[in-house]
Amino acid sequence: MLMMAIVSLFYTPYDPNAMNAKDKFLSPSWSHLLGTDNFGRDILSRILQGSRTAFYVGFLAVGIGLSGGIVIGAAAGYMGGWADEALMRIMDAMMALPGILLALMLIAVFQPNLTNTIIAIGVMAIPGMSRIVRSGFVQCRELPYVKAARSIGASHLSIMFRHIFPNIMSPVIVAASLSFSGAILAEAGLSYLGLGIQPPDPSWGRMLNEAQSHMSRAPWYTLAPGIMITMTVLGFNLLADGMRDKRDPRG
Amino acid sequence: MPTRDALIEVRGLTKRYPSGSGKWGASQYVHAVNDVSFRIYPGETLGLVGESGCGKSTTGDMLANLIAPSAGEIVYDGRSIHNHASKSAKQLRKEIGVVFQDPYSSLNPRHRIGSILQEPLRIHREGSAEERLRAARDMLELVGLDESYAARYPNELSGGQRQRIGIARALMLKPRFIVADEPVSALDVSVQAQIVNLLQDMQKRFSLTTLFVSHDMNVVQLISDRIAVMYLGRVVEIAPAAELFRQPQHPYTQALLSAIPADMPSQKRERIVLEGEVPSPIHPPSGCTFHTRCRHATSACKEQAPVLREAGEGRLVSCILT
Amino acid sequence: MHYLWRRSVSLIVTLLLVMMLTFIVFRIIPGNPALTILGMNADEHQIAALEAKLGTDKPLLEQFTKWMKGAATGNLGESLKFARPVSELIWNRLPVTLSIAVLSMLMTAVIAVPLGIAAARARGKLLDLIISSLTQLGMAVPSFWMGILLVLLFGLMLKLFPTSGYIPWSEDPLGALRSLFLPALAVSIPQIAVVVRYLRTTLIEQLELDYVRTGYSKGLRKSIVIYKHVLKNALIPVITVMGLLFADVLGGSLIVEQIYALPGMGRLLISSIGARDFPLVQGLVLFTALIVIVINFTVDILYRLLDPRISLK
Amino acid sequence: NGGSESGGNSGAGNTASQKPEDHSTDGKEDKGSDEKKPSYGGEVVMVVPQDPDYLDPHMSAASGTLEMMFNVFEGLLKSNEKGELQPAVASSYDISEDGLTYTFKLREGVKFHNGNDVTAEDVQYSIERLMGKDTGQPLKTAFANVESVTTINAQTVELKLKQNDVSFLSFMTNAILPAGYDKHNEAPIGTGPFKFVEYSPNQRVVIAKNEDYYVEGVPYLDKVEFRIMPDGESSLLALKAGEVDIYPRIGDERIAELGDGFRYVDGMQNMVQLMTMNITRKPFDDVKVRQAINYAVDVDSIIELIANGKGTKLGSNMSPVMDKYFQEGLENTYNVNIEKAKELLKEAGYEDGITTTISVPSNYKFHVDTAQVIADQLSQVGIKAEIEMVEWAVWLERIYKGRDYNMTIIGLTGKLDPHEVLVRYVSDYKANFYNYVNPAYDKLINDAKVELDDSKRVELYKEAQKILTQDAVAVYIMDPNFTIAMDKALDGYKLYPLYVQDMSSIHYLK
Amino acid sequence: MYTSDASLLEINQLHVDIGDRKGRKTRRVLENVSLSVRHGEKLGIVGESGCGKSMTALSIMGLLPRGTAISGGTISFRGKELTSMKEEGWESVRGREMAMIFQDPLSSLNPVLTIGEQLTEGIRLHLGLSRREARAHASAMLQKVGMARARQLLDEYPHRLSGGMRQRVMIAMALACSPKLLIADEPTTALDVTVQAQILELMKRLNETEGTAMILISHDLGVIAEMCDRVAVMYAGEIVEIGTVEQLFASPRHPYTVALMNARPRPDRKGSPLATIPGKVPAPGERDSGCSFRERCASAASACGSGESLLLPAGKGHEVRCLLVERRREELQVAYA
Ligand SMILES: Nc1ncnc2c1ncn2[C@@H]1O[C@H](COP(=O)(O)OP(=O)(O)OP(=O)(O)O)[C@@H](O)[C@H]1O
Ligand SMILES: Nc1ncnc2c1ncn2[C@@H]1O[C@H](COP(=O)(O)OP(=O)(O)OP(=O)(O)O)[C@@H](O)[C@H]1O
Ligand SMILES: [Mg+2]
Ligand SMILES: [Mg+2]
Repeated sequence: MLMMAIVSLFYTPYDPNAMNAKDKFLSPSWSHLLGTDNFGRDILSRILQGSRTAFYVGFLAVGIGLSGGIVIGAAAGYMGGWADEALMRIMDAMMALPGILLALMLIAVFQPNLTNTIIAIGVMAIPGMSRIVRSGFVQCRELPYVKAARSIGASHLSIMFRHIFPNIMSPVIVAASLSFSGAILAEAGLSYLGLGIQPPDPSWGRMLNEAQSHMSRAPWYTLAPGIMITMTVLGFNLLADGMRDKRDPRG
Repeated sequence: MPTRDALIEVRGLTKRYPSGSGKWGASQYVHAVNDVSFRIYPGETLGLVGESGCGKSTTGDMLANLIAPSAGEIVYDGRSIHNHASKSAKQLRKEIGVVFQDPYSSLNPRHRIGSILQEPLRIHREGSAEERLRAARDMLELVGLDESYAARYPNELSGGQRQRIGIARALMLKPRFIVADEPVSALDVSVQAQIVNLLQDMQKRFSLTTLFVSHDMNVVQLISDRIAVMYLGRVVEIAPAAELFRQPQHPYTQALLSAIPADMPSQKRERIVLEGEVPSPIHPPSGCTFHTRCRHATSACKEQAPVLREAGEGRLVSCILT
Repeated sequence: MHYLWRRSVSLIVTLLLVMMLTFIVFRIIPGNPALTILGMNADEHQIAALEAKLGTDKPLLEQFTKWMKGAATGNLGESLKFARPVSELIWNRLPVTLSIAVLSMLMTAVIAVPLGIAAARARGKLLDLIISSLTQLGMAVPSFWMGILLVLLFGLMLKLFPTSGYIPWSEDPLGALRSLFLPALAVSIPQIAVVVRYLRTTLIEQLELDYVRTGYSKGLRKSIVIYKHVLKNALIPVITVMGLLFADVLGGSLIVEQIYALPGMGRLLISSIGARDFPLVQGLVLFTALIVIVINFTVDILYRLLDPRISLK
Repeated sequence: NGGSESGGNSGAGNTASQKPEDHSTDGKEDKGSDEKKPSYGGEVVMVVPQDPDYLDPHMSAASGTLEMMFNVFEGLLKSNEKGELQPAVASSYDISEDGLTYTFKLREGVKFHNGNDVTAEDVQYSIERLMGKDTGQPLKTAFANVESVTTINAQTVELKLKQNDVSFLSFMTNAILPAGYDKHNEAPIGTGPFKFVEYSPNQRVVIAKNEDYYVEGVPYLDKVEFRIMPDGESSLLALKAGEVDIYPRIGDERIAELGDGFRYVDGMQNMVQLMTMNITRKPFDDVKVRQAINYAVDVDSIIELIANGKGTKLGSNMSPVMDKYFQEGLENTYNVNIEKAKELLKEAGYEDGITTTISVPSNYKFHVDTAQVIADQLSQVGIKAEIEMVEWAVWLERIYKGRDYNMTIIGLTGKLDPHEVLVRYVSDYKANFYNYVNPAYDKLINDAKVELDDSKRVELYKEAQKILTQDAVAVYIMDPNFTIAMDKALDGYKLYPLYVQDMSSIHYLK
Repeated sequence: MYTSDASLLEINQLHVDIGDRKGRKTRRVLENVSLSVRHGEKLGIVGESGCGKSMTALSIMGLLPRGTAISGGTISFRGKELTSMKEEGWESVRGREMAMIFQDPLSSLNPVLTIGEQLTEGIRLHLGLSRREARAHASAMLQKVGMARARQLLDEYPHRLSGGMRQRVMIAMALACSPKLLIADEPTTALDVTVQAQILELMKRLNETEGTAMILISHDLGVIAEMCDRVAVMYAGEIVEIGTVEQLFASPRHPYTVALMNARPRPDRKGSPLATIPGKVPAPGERDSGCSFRERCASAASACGSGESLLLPAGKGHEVRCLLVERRREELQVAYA
């Protein structure tokens, strides 16, 4: 998957956005391995390009969700008390708010495009991530090695990020790779609803959306992005599982 | 002993933990430590024993300045440790080292041994990077491990080796006072012996003053100069180790000592088996907290709370009957 | 403070926050309700008249406080677009969304629990591998694609179920069930996957615990140990997860409603956002948030009731 | 007049109207129905993409509402499928010489759905309601021009206008409502071939046969359900599964999905799909740039790609459906010419290229797709156009009303009256969102409005169209075809050059 | 004491392996373990952590953890061969004829079932009593293990009980059907000394009154000294020495036993360092041929590195697995010959 994204940086068989009225709905063949779409664009090229979009969205959105979640979760978990209560209530509220509304807001405020889609998805990932980080901090806060760090005079920041954080990395990394697939799905969903990536930039969700109108005429069109999304998500879920198994501190 | 100045003097130390709420929403407290007073003199080891949950660790933590007391005062080297400015609070951290019970969870599993040992020096900005490295290596050698261990992670070490690291870390800043909270309880007999030896060795080498918390009477007897016995948040008896074993005065101490398993099959001793359960620290019994389980309890014990009082040479006991 | 007390207070705080967030959203996003309702053909008079009628010519903050005051007394106001009481609109939609949620939850419970047990018991064997792979797949397939595939398969190729539309329960219970079956299935597939995996993990975790060994050491049969001892322990966290999933469906059944053209709350939310129908959006958000929070709350209480180790205090 | 409402991405934008003469049905389907005869009774479910805005016809402005309620309400006059005004509640009318006085004679025996006869009083009430007599604010702007309404006798009503308005008659299609009734929005009562039964938001509008309808023989159907389905794909599947019977504006690509099992009707809508450029903004203030863009855009290719060839190429803001007023030949003014486009850009000083955005309402897939093709075509002349999709509400507020955009693609619905179509480019017209200012053009339109001589008026309008083309005010793209798919058992569909569905003629074949 | 000569449990040459099922790369956890327990006897097993004490106990109960399996030897209990027994066969043995209590009394009880439910299910299964009879029996058992308020306790959940109470519940549960053998795997390690004393007293009394034979596993030599009739010392999966308590404590022969004894903190050693055993127990699979203790043995000789040391008699009922002891005995024999 990653390879496809990298390949697409250097090479796509055709210009993914080049249209050609004559080549509309060509079924898969040697010249167009996955066929062409309703604009006569090469689907393989668009899938490849779409993998890049997916990774962009995945990495950056997870990055945003992760950094926001870590800061908020760490603050809430480490400080406890009313700061914890207040932060977590805000996170609860964000979680209770329909995601679509949040996405709409962010996208409406700053125009819908790749960056803002990423921001929207990233922001939506913050509450979940901050909960995981928080519970990690709450668990670790009372552990003897944290006490030990305090006993030698370590500062709060150092305890939070030098001592506790590396130890809650594994659930966080697992959550991150899960939210990576979550982000890809969210982008596909948003694009599917017409709120995400703007055309003509290919995104799998958008392709699926477009393909849906041509299901019986060009079945290959709906299959390719659907399978791609499924495979990518599957890949990251498996990766998460693998990491969970591997990074288990006691295993 | 009494002629010397105490390094640490604890007065009326009390710790309450909030514990949920009662029927009508009133806050409840666990009375973990209740009005505890004692002294530790320079160079001496005070053993602190008692059943699980009686407040030993809480006392130790307060002495190590890891938690703040709810009431009372700890005077270290003539100064109360709780109203220190942050700068001297940091100095205090240098002077008081802590060894923890569980060698598995008290070392950060993500840090290498070398870094664990250097960290105290780094925090207190002591020496250059090289000097810190050397100090860590020297310390490793001192606790009986070779320097190759510096590059390892805690999970690559056995329990005994980890506890050596725990001790080494506590000693890195050359403290004067050590709080050791059950440092050998989690270890096998054979390893326990190694660590006990090491601790005693270190005590001598650094002329340490120690608070040694344990529930293993044999170990405490071996390592302590004096022993304080706690029951339900209170100190019920303090005496020089040999004296205490020879002639325990508080009924609880007597029961505790009699419960120690025999050394040899032949020397089975007469056992005082305590009846009932340890009362809840949320609602400790009135009067003498031990009266509910005491063989000698009288009605006076229910009402009158005993105070720790002199009972012989260097001995204190808190029982109205003795 | 008593646990229930504390939870209730934080529940209200959360709701207030939700309302404020929604309000802020509306402050920020462009769009005018009257214009949107009337469209390009409207002339100014119509728009002005409508604005005056709707009260949308007033500052949004004023509209918000007015709405909040109403909401505090249980009056959610009137929809700008549909000119009907918000509560009535929500009330009409609730059955659809609720039915999907309940049905999918039932399907999940009926399918996932046996599968989870089977996978845990066959840990490491072929059956486990098959179930685990299927659940992985179930979690990875995007729900909208799954919805479409189900329609293609059951609705068009096998003609077993209607592909869209909703028949009210009161009219034709069987028809209602049929019309909701596919959407509920589409919703439940990823849920089943999640629950199976979760149940499998907790079961395996529980099977390693000492009390299981105690059970065997009493001479209990394997099935008794699993169904009486282990399952009860494993189900407690699983119920929590199912509760959260339930809340998820109620709060976000949008995509299935879209695909199956069901008149549920998700679609109402989308169309009310599109129309900038502030009272309706507020009402819907309040309502869904309330449901989500109340369910979480209930799940929490349930958890505490089921698990004797935790008390309500 | 113009675009349409939020909601579905139903095929071709939204608006429909139909060239009266030739396109009304496409012949091949009729062969199948040779043997069969129209029958009475039955129910029909039709897909509509969105909710009605208001059931009250005087409040309503959305074309999507008119589409359904056309069957429930009638005005004094009513359009037929050729776009001609026919007497409806009125049986005849008379216009004074000066064009200021209109006298309507009411038809005998027209009944409201509640059973009451329609009287002159009801007509007066309805017109005065539209004038906004009690509020002082007219419900529809055209009625601000009405001086007075008077009841001459029980069957005659007289309207006096403040100024001459040649297009006023077309507003007489506004609904006649029963006087003194106050639930127009909840349980509306009209005089049309169907009566209103129920409306469930987001679900359906149901209408049923008006047994007392004054036209003999219609309607055929007992009941019609308009099912609200915003998602085109679900609509298609529902049609396939037989859950709905008629899917109007299905969009060509979906016809390919459906295959032969259905009856299709298609024809031109009275719609102008165009890409406007914000003329007050650089670089579009330069007519050369606008022309260059016109040269760069290959409309034929767009029609091929987006409408599958089923669309009529346009050159100005008028659909050939309006054949009386339509200026022929303009569509070839800017045939593709990349060289010329580049040259013009160079002359305008933009040889290094232009970076700009095309904003499109996200709910109209048709426009979004068009934008994609245009963006691709523009890239050939060095114009880098990014596509920005905006929510419909945002489009209306920011682009349509706020005129804050660079380029945008939209479909403008035609009306029966050419004034209503062309007045959009008059400089002080409120919805002149192109920011087009041309005094010569303004004069033409204003003159035409009061020109009583019909042939002169036609000339003025044709002249106006030419100006729009020359000034390259927008890229006029096409009038996309309007296609209806329905169950083979149904027949009798009539296409209108308006955004309406006339259910009265639809019937089952037996 | 209640001891009779008839053997209740006879373990012979038991081998337990860890490893994947296919038999590749197995690691030996128990090697050649042979033990016997007579009716009413109290056998102690001591040894450092990881030396296989629990594994031995679990093999007897047929409850070896996943991934471990008996790979050789026999366990015969009242004449029945346990190693080849089917799952159904076990149901009438476990809980009925032999029972086990574990180190951690909290995790060994099911947290979501009441004490009563957990106590009665075994009783009803094995004794065929009705629900009410079972409850009565259960509360009688609780009284027997010294718990007041037995009836109320039946409706309590385990978490509400203190550690000592839980362990007593465990004992009540184990003894509810009057088993012939009770295996106690470190029953007091998690408890305070005073509570430990209570539990040990209780077990001693039950042994005396009921005649239940016991295997008591502990790493605390003191506990063993107080409780047991005979003691087996385990090291690295093997029994290195076995004999009566008196023999073992008075004249330990194996260097490991000796070292273990000396490492105990004893007041009389105050002031001088404790004797220690360097190194650590080799993990399963790390052992090579020869004596597994030789790396840590103060008196190891070159001969210890090769050849298998056998468990050989060193007195009546006293056996030791040590080449040196053996050699010394041979020398003696030669000398006497
Ligand atoms: N953070 C805390 N919050 C609430 N209660 C606490 C906390 N820490 C300890 N306690 C309670 O305070 C009492 C004393 O605990 P402490 O840990 O000091 O006992 P201890 O003597 O060290 O016991 P052990 O031998 O088990 O370590 C106990 O009842 C314990 O439950
Ligand atoms: N489930 C298991 N899978 C694999 N190896 C195991 C398992 N349980 C124990 N072992 C290994 O078997 C060996 C013997 O373990 P056992 O539990 O019998 O030791 P023990 O003498 O009871 O020690 P302790 O005093 O710590 O309880 C150890 O080396 C241990 O690592
Ligand atoms: Mg402690
Ligand atoms: Mg063990």
